[in-house]
Amino acid sequence: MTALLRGGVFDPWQELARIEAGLVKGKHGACASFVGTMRDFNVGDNVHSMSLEHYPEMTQQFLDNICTQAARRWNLIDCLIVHRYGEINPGDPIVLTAAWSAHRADAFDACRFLIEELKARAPFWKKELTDSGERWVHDTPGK
Amino acid sequence: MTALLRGGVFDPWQELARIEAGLVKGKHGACASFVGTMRDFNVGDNVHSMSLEHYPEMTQQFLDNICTQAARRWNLIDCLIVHRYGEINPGDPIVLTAAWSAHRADAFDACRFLIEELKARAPFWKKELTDSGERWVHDTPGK
Amino acid sequence: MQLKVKFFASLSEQIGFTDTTVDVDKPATVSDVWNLATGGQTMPVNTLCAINMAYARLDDSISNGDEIAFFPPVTGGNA
Amino acid sequence: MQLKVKFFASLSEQIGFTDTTVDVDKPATVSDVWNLATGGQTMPVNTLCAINMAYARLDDSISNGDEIAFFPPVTGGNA
Repeated sequence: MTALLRGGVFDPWQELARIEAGLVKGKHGACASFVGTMRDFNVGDNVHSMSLEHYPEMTQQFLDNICTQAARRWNLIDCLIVHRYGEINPGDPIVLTAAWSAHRADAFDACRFLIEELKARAPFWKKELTDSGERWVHDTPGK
Repeated sequence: MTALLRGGVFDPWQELARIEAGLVKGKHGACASFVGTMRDFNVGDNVHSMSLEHYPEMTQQFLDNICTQAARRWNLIDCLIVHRYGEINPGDPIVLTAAWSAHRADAFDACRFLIEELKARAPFWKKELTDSGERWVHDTPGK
Repeated sequence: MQLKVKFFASLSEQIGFTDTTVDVDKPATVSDVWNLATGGQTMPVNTLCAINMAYARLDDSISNGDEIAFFPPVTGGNA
Repeated sequence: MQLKVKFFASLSEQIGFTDTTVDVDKPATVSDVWNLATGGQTMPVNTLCAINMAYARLDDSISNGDEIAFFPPVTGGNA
Protein backbone atom coordinates (compact mmCIF):
# COMPACT_ATOMS: atom_id res chain seq x y z
CA MET A 1 0.00 0.00 0.00
CA THR A 2 1.42 3.33 -1.08
CA ALA A 3 0.10 6.88 -0.67
CA LEU A 4 2.21 9.60 -2.27
CA LEU A 5 1.91 13.40 -2.22
CA ARG A 6 3.54 15.03 -5.23
CA GLY A 7 4.53 18.70 -5.60
CA GLY A 8 5.05 18.39 -9.39
CA VAL A 9 3.41 16.86 -12.45
CA PHE A 10 3.15 13.06 -12.38
CA ASP A 11 2.30 10.51 -15.08
CA PRO A 12 -0.46 8.23 -13.75
CA TRP A 13 0.26 5.46 -16.26
CA GLN A 14 3.92 5.37 -15.29
CA GLU A 15 2.98 5.24 -11.61
CA LEU A 16 0.68 2.29 -12.29
CA ALA A 17 3.31 0.50 -14.40
CA ARG A 18 5.89 1.03 -11.65
CA ILE A 19 3.71 -0.48 -8.90
CA GLU A 20 2.71 -3.37 -11.13
CA ALA A 21 6.34 -4.15 -11.97
CA GLY A 22 6.81 -4.79 -8.24
CA LEU A 23 3.91 -7.24 -7.87
CA VAL A 24 4.36 -11.01 -8.09
CA LYS A 25 3.24 -12.05 -11.60
CA GLY A 26 0.10 -14.12 -12.02
CA LYS A 27 -1.53 -13.40 -8.64
CA HIS A 28 -3.67 -10.35 -9.37
CA GLY A 29 -6.38 -10.87 -11.91
CA ALA A 30 -7.75 -7.36 -11.63
CA CYS A 31 -6.61 -3.75 -11.39
CA ALA A 32 -9.13 -0.91 -11.18
CA SER A 33 -7.83 2.64 -11.36
CA PHE A 34 -9.12 6.16 -11.40
CA VAL A 35 -7.38 9.33 -12.60
CA GLY A 36 -8.78 12.78 -11.82
CA THR A 37 -7.44 15.44 -14.18
CA MET A 38 -7.74 19.21 -13.93
CA ARG A 39 -10.50 20.59 -16.14
CA ASP A 40 -10.38 24.07 -17.67
CA PHE A 41 -13.98 24.79 -16.63
CA ASN A 42 -15.92 24.61 -13.36
CA VAL A 43 -19.32 25.94 -12.29
CA GLY A 44 -19.64 27.71 -15.66
CA ASP A 45 -16.31 29.57 -15.61
CA ASN A 46 -13.04 29.16 -17.47
CA VAL A 47 -10.31 28.08 -15.07
CA HIS A 48 -6.73 29.02 -16.01
CA SER A 49 -4.90 27.30 -13.18
CA MET A 50 -5.36 26.29 -9.60
CA SER A 51 -3.47 26.05 -6.38
CA LEU A 52 -4.10 23.10 -4.11
CA GLU A 53 -3.26 23.72 -0.46
CA HIS A 54 -2.91 20.80 1.95
CA TYR A 55 -1.97 20.06 5.56
CA PRO A 56 1.05 17.89 4.86
CA GLU A 57 1.21 15.57 7.90
CA MET A 58 -2.56 15.25 8.25
CA THR A 59 -3.08 14.71 4.52
CA GLN A 60 -0.43 11.97 4.44
CA GLN A 61 -1.95 10.28 7.51
CA PHE A 62 -5.42 10.54 6.00
CA LEU A 63 -4.35 8.90 2.72
CA ASP A 64 -2.40 6.14 4.54
CA ASN A 65 -5.44 5.56 6.69
CA ILE A 66 -7.92 5.09 3.85
CA CYS A 67 -5.51 2.62 2.19
CA THR A 68 -5.48 0.63 5.44
CA GLN A 69 -9.27 0.76 5.65
CA ALA A 70 -9.61 -0.46 2.04
CA ALA A 71 -7.21 -3.35 2.68
CA ARG A 72 -9.23 -4.36 5.74
CA ARG A 73 -12.55 -4.20 3.95
CA TRP A 74 -11.66 -5.85 0.62
CA ASN A 75 -9.39 -8.67 -0.46
CA LEU A 76 -6.55 -6.64 -1.99
CA ILE A 77 -3.08 -7.46 -3.23
CA ASP A 78 -2.08 -3.79 -3.28
CA CYS A 79 -3.46 -0.29 -3.52
CA LEU A 80 -2.06 3.09 -4.54
CA ILE A 81 -2.91 6.76 -4.11
CA VAL A 82 -0.95 9.58 -5.76
CA HIS A 83 -2.12 13.16 -5.15
CA ARG A 84 -0.80 16.50 -6.37
CA TYR A 85 -0.54 19.67 -4.32
CA GLY A 86 0.66 23.18 -5.23
CA GLU A 87 0.20 24.92 -8.60
CA ILE A 88 -1.72 22.81 -11.13
CA ASN A 89 -2.55 23.51 -14.80
CA PRO A 90 -5.50 22.30 -16.91
CA GLY A 91 -4.81 18.82 -18.25
CA ASP A 92 -2.55 17.90 -15.31
CA PRO A 93 -3.46 14.77 -13.36
CA ILE A 94 -4.50 15.68 -9.81
CA VAL A 95 -5.20 12.32 -8.26
CA LEU A 96 -4.75 8.63 -8.98
CA THR A 97 -6.32 5.80 -6.99
CA ALA A 98 -5.85 2.13 -7.84
CA ALA A 99 -6.52 -1.28 -6.32
CA TRP A 100 -5.21 -4.73 -7.30
CA SER A 101 -7.04 -7.89 -6.38
CA ALA A 102 -7.61 -11.47 -7.55
CA HIS A 103 -11.14 -10.49 -8.62
CA ARG A 104 -12.67 -7.43 -10.23
CA ALA A 105 -15.44 -6.65 -7.74
CA ASP A 106 -12.94 -6.10 -4.92
CA ALA A 107 -10.68 -4.03 -7.18
CA PHE A 108 -13.51 -1.77 -8.39
CA ASP A 109 -15.12 -1.30 -5.00
CA ALA A 110 -11.83 -0.51 -3.25
CA CYS A 111 -10.71 1.90 -5.99
CA ARG A 112 -14.00 3.77 -5.78
CA PHE A 113 -13.95 3.80 -1.98
CA LEU A 114 -10.49 5.42 -2.06
CA ILE A 115 -11.54 8.25 -4.38
CA GLU A 116 -14.89 8.86 -2.66
CA GLU A 117 -13.31 9.03 0.82
CA LEU A 118 -10.54 11.21 -0.51
CA LYS A 119 -12.94 13.69 -2.15
CA ALA A 120 -15.21 13.80 0.88
CA ARG A 121 -12.63 14.22 3.63
CA ALA A 122 -8.98 14.52 2.59
CA PRO A 123 -7.53 17.88 3.70
CA PHE A 124 -7.06 19.67 0.38
CA TRP A 125 -8.32 23.16 -0.46
CA LYS A 126 -8.53 24.42 -3.98
CA LYS A 127 -8.10 28.02 -5.16
CA GLU A 128 -8.99 28.61 -8.80
CA LEU A 129 -7.74 31.36 -11.09
CA THR A 130 -10.68 32.20 -13.38
CA ASP A 131 -11.55 35.00 -15.82
CA SER A 132 -12.86 36.97 -12.85
CA GLY A 133 -9.87 36.42 -10.55
CA GLU A 134 -8.96 34.04 -7.74
CA ARG A 135 -11.52 32.16 -5.69
CA TRP A 136 -11.52 29.45 -3.06
CA VAL A 137 -13.74 26.67 -4.36
CA HIS A 138 -15.45 26.15 -0.98
CA ASP A 139 -16.69 29.74 -1.30
CA THR A 140 -18.22 29.10 -4.74
CA PRO A 141 -22.01 28.84 -4.79
CA GLY A 142 -23.07 25.47 -6.14
CA LYS A 143 -19.87 23.61 -5.21
CA MET B 1 -14.64 5.09 -29.04
CA THR B 2 -12.18 2.32 -29.79
CA ALA B 3 -12.44 -1.46 -29.45
CA LEU B 4 -9.31 -3.42 -30.36
CA LEU B 5 -8.66 -7.16 -30.61
CA ARG B 6 -4.98 -8.01 -30.13
CA GLY B 7 -3.25 -11.27 -31.05
CA GLY B 8 -0.10 -10.43 -29.06
CA VAL B 9 0.90 -8.98 -25.67
CA PHE B 10 -0.21 -5.38 -25.08
CA ASP B 11 0.74 -2.82 -22.43
CA PRO B 12 -2.47 -1.41 -20.90
CA TRP B 13 -0.77 1.72 -19.55
CA GLN B 14 0.67 2.57 -22.96
CA GLU B 15 -2.75 2.04 -24.55
CA LEU B 16 -4.30 4.44 -22.02
CA ALA B 17 -1.54 7.01 -22.51
CA ARG B 18 -1.97 6.82 -26.28
CA ILE B 19 -5.73 7.44 -26.17
CA GLU B 20 -5.30 10.24 -23.68
CA ALA B 21 -2.69 11.94 -25.84
CA GLY B 22 -5.41 12.25 -28.49
CA LEU B 23 -8.00 13.90 -26.21
CA VAL B 24 -8.47 17.65 -26.00
CA LYS B 25 -6.70 18.78 -22.81
CA GLY B 26 -8.74 20.08 -19.89
CA LYS B 27 -12.14 18.64 -20.87
CA HIS B 28 -12.14 15.26 -19.12
CA GLY B 29 -11.93 15.40 -15.36
CA ALA B 30 -12.13 11.66 -14.88
CA CYS B 31 -10.78 8.42 -16.32
CA ALA B 32 -11.76 5.07 -14.84
CA SER B 33 -10.02 1.98 -16.12
CA PHE B 34 -9.92 -1.73 -15.51
CA VAL B 35 -7.22 -4.24 -16.44
CA GLY B 36 -7.84 -7.99 -16.25
CA THR B 37 -4.60 -9.98 -16.10
CA MET B 38 -4.07 -13.71 -16.44
CA ARG B 39 -3.70 -15.45 -13.10
CA ASP B 40 -1.64 -18.60 -12.63
CA PHE B 41 -4.41 -20.27 -10.62
CA ASN B 42 -8.10 -20.95 -11.17
CA VAL B 43 -10.63 -23.16 -9.38
CA GLY B 44 -7.83 -24.56 -7.21
CA ASP B 45 -5.42 -25.57 -10.00
CA ASN B 46 -2.16 -24.17 -11.31
CA VAL B 47 -2.63 -22.77 -14.78
CA HIS B 48 0.46 -22.71 -17.03
CA SER B 49 -1.03 -20.94 -20.04
CA MET B 50 -4.29 -20.49 -21.82
CA SER B 51 -5.69 -20.16 -25.27
CA LEU B 52 -8.51 -17.73 -25.90
CA GLU B 53 -10.65 -18.55 -28.92
CA HIS B 54 -12.99 -15.92 -30.39
CA TYR B 55 -15.36 -15.40 -33.31
CA PRO B 56 -13.53 -12.49 -34.93
CA GLU B 57 -16.31 -10.58 -36.73
CA MET B 58 -18.91 -11.19 -34.03
CA THR B 59 -16.50 -10.37 -31.21
CA GLN B 60 -15.49 -7.09 -32.87
CA GLN B 61 -19.14 -6.16 -33.46
CA PHE B 62 -20.00 -7.05 -29.88
CA LEU B 63 -17.23 -4.84 -28.45
CA ASP B 64 -18.10 -1.93 -30.76
CA ASN B 65 -21.71 -2.32 -29.73
CA ILE B 66 -21.13 -2.14 -25.97
CA CYS B 67 -19.00 1.01 -26.50
CA THR B 68 -21.93 2.57 -28.35
CA GLN B 69 -24.34 1.51 -25.60
CA ALA B 70 -22.06 3.01 -22.92
CA ALA B 71 -21.80 6.29 -24.84
CA ARG B 72 -25.59 6.44 -25.11
CA ARG B 73 -26.17 5.71 -21.44
CA TRP B 74 -23.49 7.91 -19.84
CA ASN B 75 -21.97 11.27 -20.56
CA LEU B 76 -18.62 10.18 -21.99
CA ILE B 77 -15.78 11.92 -23.77
CA ASP B 78 -14.28 8.62 -24.93
CA CYS B 79 -14.08 4.93 -24.12
CA LEU B 80 -11.68 2.12 -24.92
CA ILE B 81 -11.64 -1.66 -24.96
CA VAL B 82 -8.56 -3.74 -25.74
CA HIS B 83 -8.87 -7.54 -25.63
CA ARG B 84 -6.37 -10.33 -26.24
CA TYR B 85 -7.03 -13.55 -28.10
CA GLY B 86 -4.78 -16.54 -28.84
CA GLU B 87 -2.06 -17.95 -26.56
CA ILE B 88 -1.76 -16.08 -23.26
CA ASN B 89 0.70 -16.54 -20.36
CA PRO B 90 0.27 -15.82 -16.64
CA GLY B 91 0.89 -12.15 -15.92
CA ASP B 92 -0.23 -11.07 -19.41
CA PRO B 93 -3.01 -8.47 -19.59
CA ILE B 94 -6.13 -10.02 -21.14
CA VAL B 95 -8.53 -7.11 -21.19
CA LEU B 96 -8.57 -3.35 -20.66
CA THR B 97 -11.70 -1.22 -20.40
CA ALA B 98 -11.65 2.54 -19.81
CA ALA B 99 -14.01 5.50 -19.87
CA TRP B 100 -13.29 9.24 -19.87
CA SER B 101 -15.84 11.77 -18.69
CA ALA B 102 -16.13 15.21 -17.12
CA HIS B 103 -17.20 13.54 -13.85
CA ARG B 104 -16.17 10.43 -12.00
CA ALA B 105 -19.55 8.72 -11.55
CA ASP B 106 -20.07 8.47 -15.32
CA ALA B 107 -16.50 7.25 -15.85
CA PHE B 108 -16.74 4.53 -13.16
CA ASP B 109 -20.19 3.33 -14.13
CA ALA B 110 -19.36 3.14 -17.85
CA CYS B 111 -16.02 1.39 -17.25
CA ARG B 112 -17.71 -1.21 -15.07
CA PHE B 113 -20.59 -1.66 -17.52
CA LEU B 114 -18.07 -2.39 -20.29
CA ILE B 115 -16.25 -5.11 -18.35
CA GLU B 116 -19.43 -6.69 -16.94
CA GLU B 117 -21.11 -6.87 -20.38
CA LEU B 118 -17.92 -8.17 -21.90
CA LYS B 119 -17.52 -10.95 -19.31
CA ALA B 120 -21.16 -11.94 -19.50
CA ARG B 121 -21.64 -12.04 -23.26
CA ALA B 122 -18.58 -11.36 -25.43
CA PRO B 123 -17.79 -14.40 -27.61
CA PHE B 124 -14.53 -15.63 -26.09
CA TRP B 125 -13.81 -19.20 -24.98
CA LYS B 126 -10.95 -20.06 -22.73
CA LYS B 127 -8.94 -23.30 -22.72
CA GLU B 128 -6.53 -23.65 -19.81
CA LEU B 129 -3.38 -25.76 -19.64
CA THR B 130 -3.17 -27.01 -16.03
CA ASP B 131 -1.13 -29.65 -14.13
CA SER B 132 -3.72 -32.19 -15.22
CA GLY B 133 -3.85 -31.23 -18.91
CA GLU B 134 -6.02 -29.03 -21.11
CA ARG B 135 -9.57 -28.06 -20.23
CA TRP B 136 -12.22 -25.75 -21.59
CA VAL B 137 -13.24 -23.43 -18.75
CA HIS B 138 -16.95 -23.71 -19.51
CA ASP B 139 -16.59 -27.43 -18.76
CA THR B 140 -15.00 -26.77 -15.35
CA PRO B 141 -17.27 -27.39 -12.36
CA GLY B 142 -17.66 -24.22 -10.32
CA LYS B 143 -16.89 -21.80 -13.14
CA MET C 1 -31.13 -21.63 -49.66
CA GLN C 2 -27.43 -21.84 -48.71
CA LEU C 3 -26.13 -21.15 -45.22
CA LYS C 4 -22.67 -20.99 -43.65
CA VAL C 5 -22.49 -22.77 -40.28
CA LYS C 6 -19.74 -22.33 -37.68
CA PHE C 7 -18.93 -24.14 -34.44
CA PHE C 8 -16.62 -22.84 -31.72
CA ALA C 9 -14.51 -24.08 -28.79
CA SER C 10 -15.49 -27.40 -27.16
CA LEU C 11 -18.49 -27.64 -29.46
CA SER C 12 -16.36 -27.78 -32.62
CA GLU C 13 -14.17 -30.46 -30.97
CA GLN C 14 -17.26 -32.54 -30.18
CA ILE C 15 -18.83 -32.12 -33.63
CA GLY C 16 -15.48 -32.77 -35.29
CA PHE C 17 -15.30 -29.66 -37.51
CA THR C 18 -15.46 -25.85 -37.28
CA ASP C 19 -17.18 -24.84 -40.53
CA THR C 20 -19.67 -26.27 -42.94
CA THR C 21 -22.30 -25.25 -45.46
CA VAL C 22 -25.88 -26.52 -45.52
CA ASP C 23 -28.64 -26.39 -48.12
CA VAL C 24 -32.20 -25.88 -46.92
CA ASP C 25 -35.15 -26.04 -49.36
CA LYS C 26 -37.99 -24.86 -47.08
CA PRO C 27 -38.54 -22.35 -44.24
CA ALA C 28 -36.27 -23.40 -41.35
CA THR C 29 -35.13 -22.43 -37.87
CA VAL C 30 -31.69 -22.36 -36.25
CA SER C 31 -32.54 -25.75 -34.70
CA ASP C 32 -33.13 -27.24 -38.14
CA VAL C 33 -29.74 -25.94 -39.24
CA TRP C 34 -28.09 -27.69 -36.27
CA ASN C 35 -29.68 -31.00 -37.25
CA LEU C 36 -28.68 -30.70 -40.89
CA ALA C 37 -25.14 -29.54 -40.15
CA THR C 38 -24.35 -32.15 -37.46
CA GLY C 39 -26.26 -35.07 -38.97
CA GLY C 40 -28.66 -35.10 -36.05
CA GLN C 41 -26.14 -35.10 -33.17
CA THR C 42 -27.54 -34.23 -29.73
CA MET C 43 -27.13 -30.55 -28.91
CA PRO C 44 -25.37 -30.03 -25.54
CA VAL C 45 -27.43 -28.09 -23.00
CA ASN C 46 -26.45 -24.40 -22.76
CA THR C 47 -25.47 -24.24 -26.42
CA LEU C 48 -25.74 -20.64 -27.67
CA CYS C 49 -26.34 -19.53 -31.22
CA ALA C 50 -26.00 -16.46 -33.42
CA ILE C 51 -27.42 -15.39 -36.77
CA ASN C 52 -25.09 -13.08 -38.71
CA MET C 53 -22.97 -12.37 -35.60
CA ALA C 54 -25.91 -11.41 -33.39
CA TYR C 55 -27.17 -13.61 -30.55
CA ALA C 56 -30.28 -15.50 -31.64
CA ARG C 57 -32.71 -18.16 -30.36
CA LEU C 58 -32.96 -21.75 -31.55
CA ASP C 59 -36.48 -21.19 -32.88
CA ASP C 60 -35.57 -18.05 -34.87
CA SER C 61 -36.13 -18.36 -38.63
CA ILE C 62 -33.16 -18.22 -40.97
CA SER C 63 -32.81 -16.59 -44.42
CA ASN C 64 -30.77 -17.30 -47.51
CA GLY C 65 -27.09 -16.37 -47.08
CA ASP C 66 -27.21 -16.24 -43.27
CA GLU C 67 -24.17 -17.21 -41.21
CA ILE C 68 -25.30 -19.41 -38.32
CA ALA C 69 -22.96 -20.04 -35.36
CA PHE C 70 -23.17 -22.45 -32.42
CA PHE C 71 -21.01 -22.16 -29.33
CA PRO C 72 -20.76 -23.05 -25.63
CA PRO C 73 -21.21 -20.46 -22.85
CA VAL C 74 -18.65 -17.65 -23.18
CA THR C 75 -15.75 -17.41 -20.71
CA GLY C 76 -13.78 -14.21 -21.26
CA GLY C 77 -10.91 -13.24 -18.95
CA ASN C 78 -10.58 -14.69 -15.45
CA ALA C 79 -10.96 -11.77 -13.07
CA MET D 1 -0.30 24.15 28.66
CA GLN D 2 1.13 25.11 25.26
CA LEU D 3 -0.61 24.37 21.98
CA LYS D 4 0.29 24.88 18.33
CA VAL D 5 -2.60 26.26 16.29
CA LYS D 6 -2.85 26.20 12.47
CA PHE D 7 -5.28 27.78 10.00
CA PHE D 8 -5.69 26.75 6.36
CA ALA D 9 -6.96 28.13 3.05
CA SER D 10 -9.58 30.92 3.16
CA LEU D 11 -9.67 30.69 6.93
CA SER D 12 -6.01 31.69 7.30
CA GLU D 13 -6.61 34.61 4.89
CA GLN D 14 -9.55 35.78 7.01
CA ILE D 15 -7.74 35.39 10.33
CA GLY D 16 -4.61 37.00 8.89
CA PHE D 17 -2.06 34.30 9.80
CA THR D 18 -1.45 30.57 9.35
CA ASP D 19 0.27 29.56 12.61
CA THR D 20 0.28 30.61 16.21
CA THR D 21 0.89 29.26 19.70
CA VAL D 22 -1.48 29.65 22.62
CA ASP D 23 -1.10 29.15 26.35
CA VAL D 24 -4.03 27.67 28.27
CA ASP D 25 -3.96 27.38 32.08
CA LYS D 26 -7.12 25.33 32.70
CA PRO D 27 -9.06 22.46 31.03
CA ALA D 28 -10.17 23.70 27.62
CA THR D 29 -11.93 22.66 24.42
CA VAL D 30 -11.09 23.22 20.75
CA SER D 31 -13.58 26.12 20.80
CA ASP D 32 -11.65 27.81 23.62
CA VAL D 33 -8.46 27.47 21.56
CA TRP D 34 -10.18 29.22 18.61
CA ASN D 35 -11.16 32.14 20.84
CA LEU D 36 -7.71 32.51 22.35
CA ALA D 37 -5.89 32.14 19.02
CA THR D 38 -8.08 34.54 17.02
CA GLY D 39 -8.75 37.08 19.78
CA GLY D 40 -12.43 36.20 19.75
CA GLN D 41 -13.15 36.48 16.01
CA THR D 42 -16.41 34.92 14.82
CA MET D 43 -15.93 31.38 13.53
CA PRO D 44 -17.35 30.91 10.02
CA VAL D 45 -20.07 28.28 9.77
CA ASN D 46 -18.80 24.95 8.43
CA THR D 47 -15.36 25.43 9.97
CA LEU D 48 -13.72 22.03 10.55
CA CYS D 49 -11.10 21.21 13.15
CA ALA D 50 -8.49 18.57 13.91
CA ILE D 51 -6.52 17.58 17.00
CA ASN D 52 -3.10 16.10 16.16
CA MET D 53 -4.06 15.58 12.49
CA ALA D 54 -7.28 13.70 13.22
CA TYR D 55 -10.72 15.22 12.66
CA ALA D 56 -12.20 16.45 15.96
CA ARG D 57 -15.24 18.29 17.30
CA LEU D 58 -15.31 21.81 18.68
CA ASP D 59 -16.28 20.58 22.15
CA ASP D 60 -13.47 17.99 22.34
CA SER D 61 -10.99 18.56 25.18
CA ILE D 62 -7.39 19.40 24.38
CA SER D 63 -4.17 18.30 26.08
CA ASN D 64 -0.71 19.81 26.55
CA GLY D 65 1.36 19.72 23.36
CA ASP D 66 -1.60 19.16 21.03
CA GLU D 67 -1.60 20.60 17.52
CA ILE D 68 -5.01 22.13 16.79
CA ALA D 69 -6.02 22.97 13.21
CA PHE D 70 -8.96 24.92 11.79
CA PHE D 71 -9.98 24.80 8.15
CA PRO D 72 -12.88 25.30 5.72
CA PRO D 73 -14.67 22.39 4.01
CA VAL D 74 -12.23 20.33 1.95
CA THR D 75 -12.33 20.50 -1.88
CA GLY D 76 -9.97 17.94 -3.42
CA GLY D 77 -9.83 17.41 -7.19
CA ASN D 78 -12.66 18.49 -9.47
CA ALA D 79 -14.02 15.31 -11.04
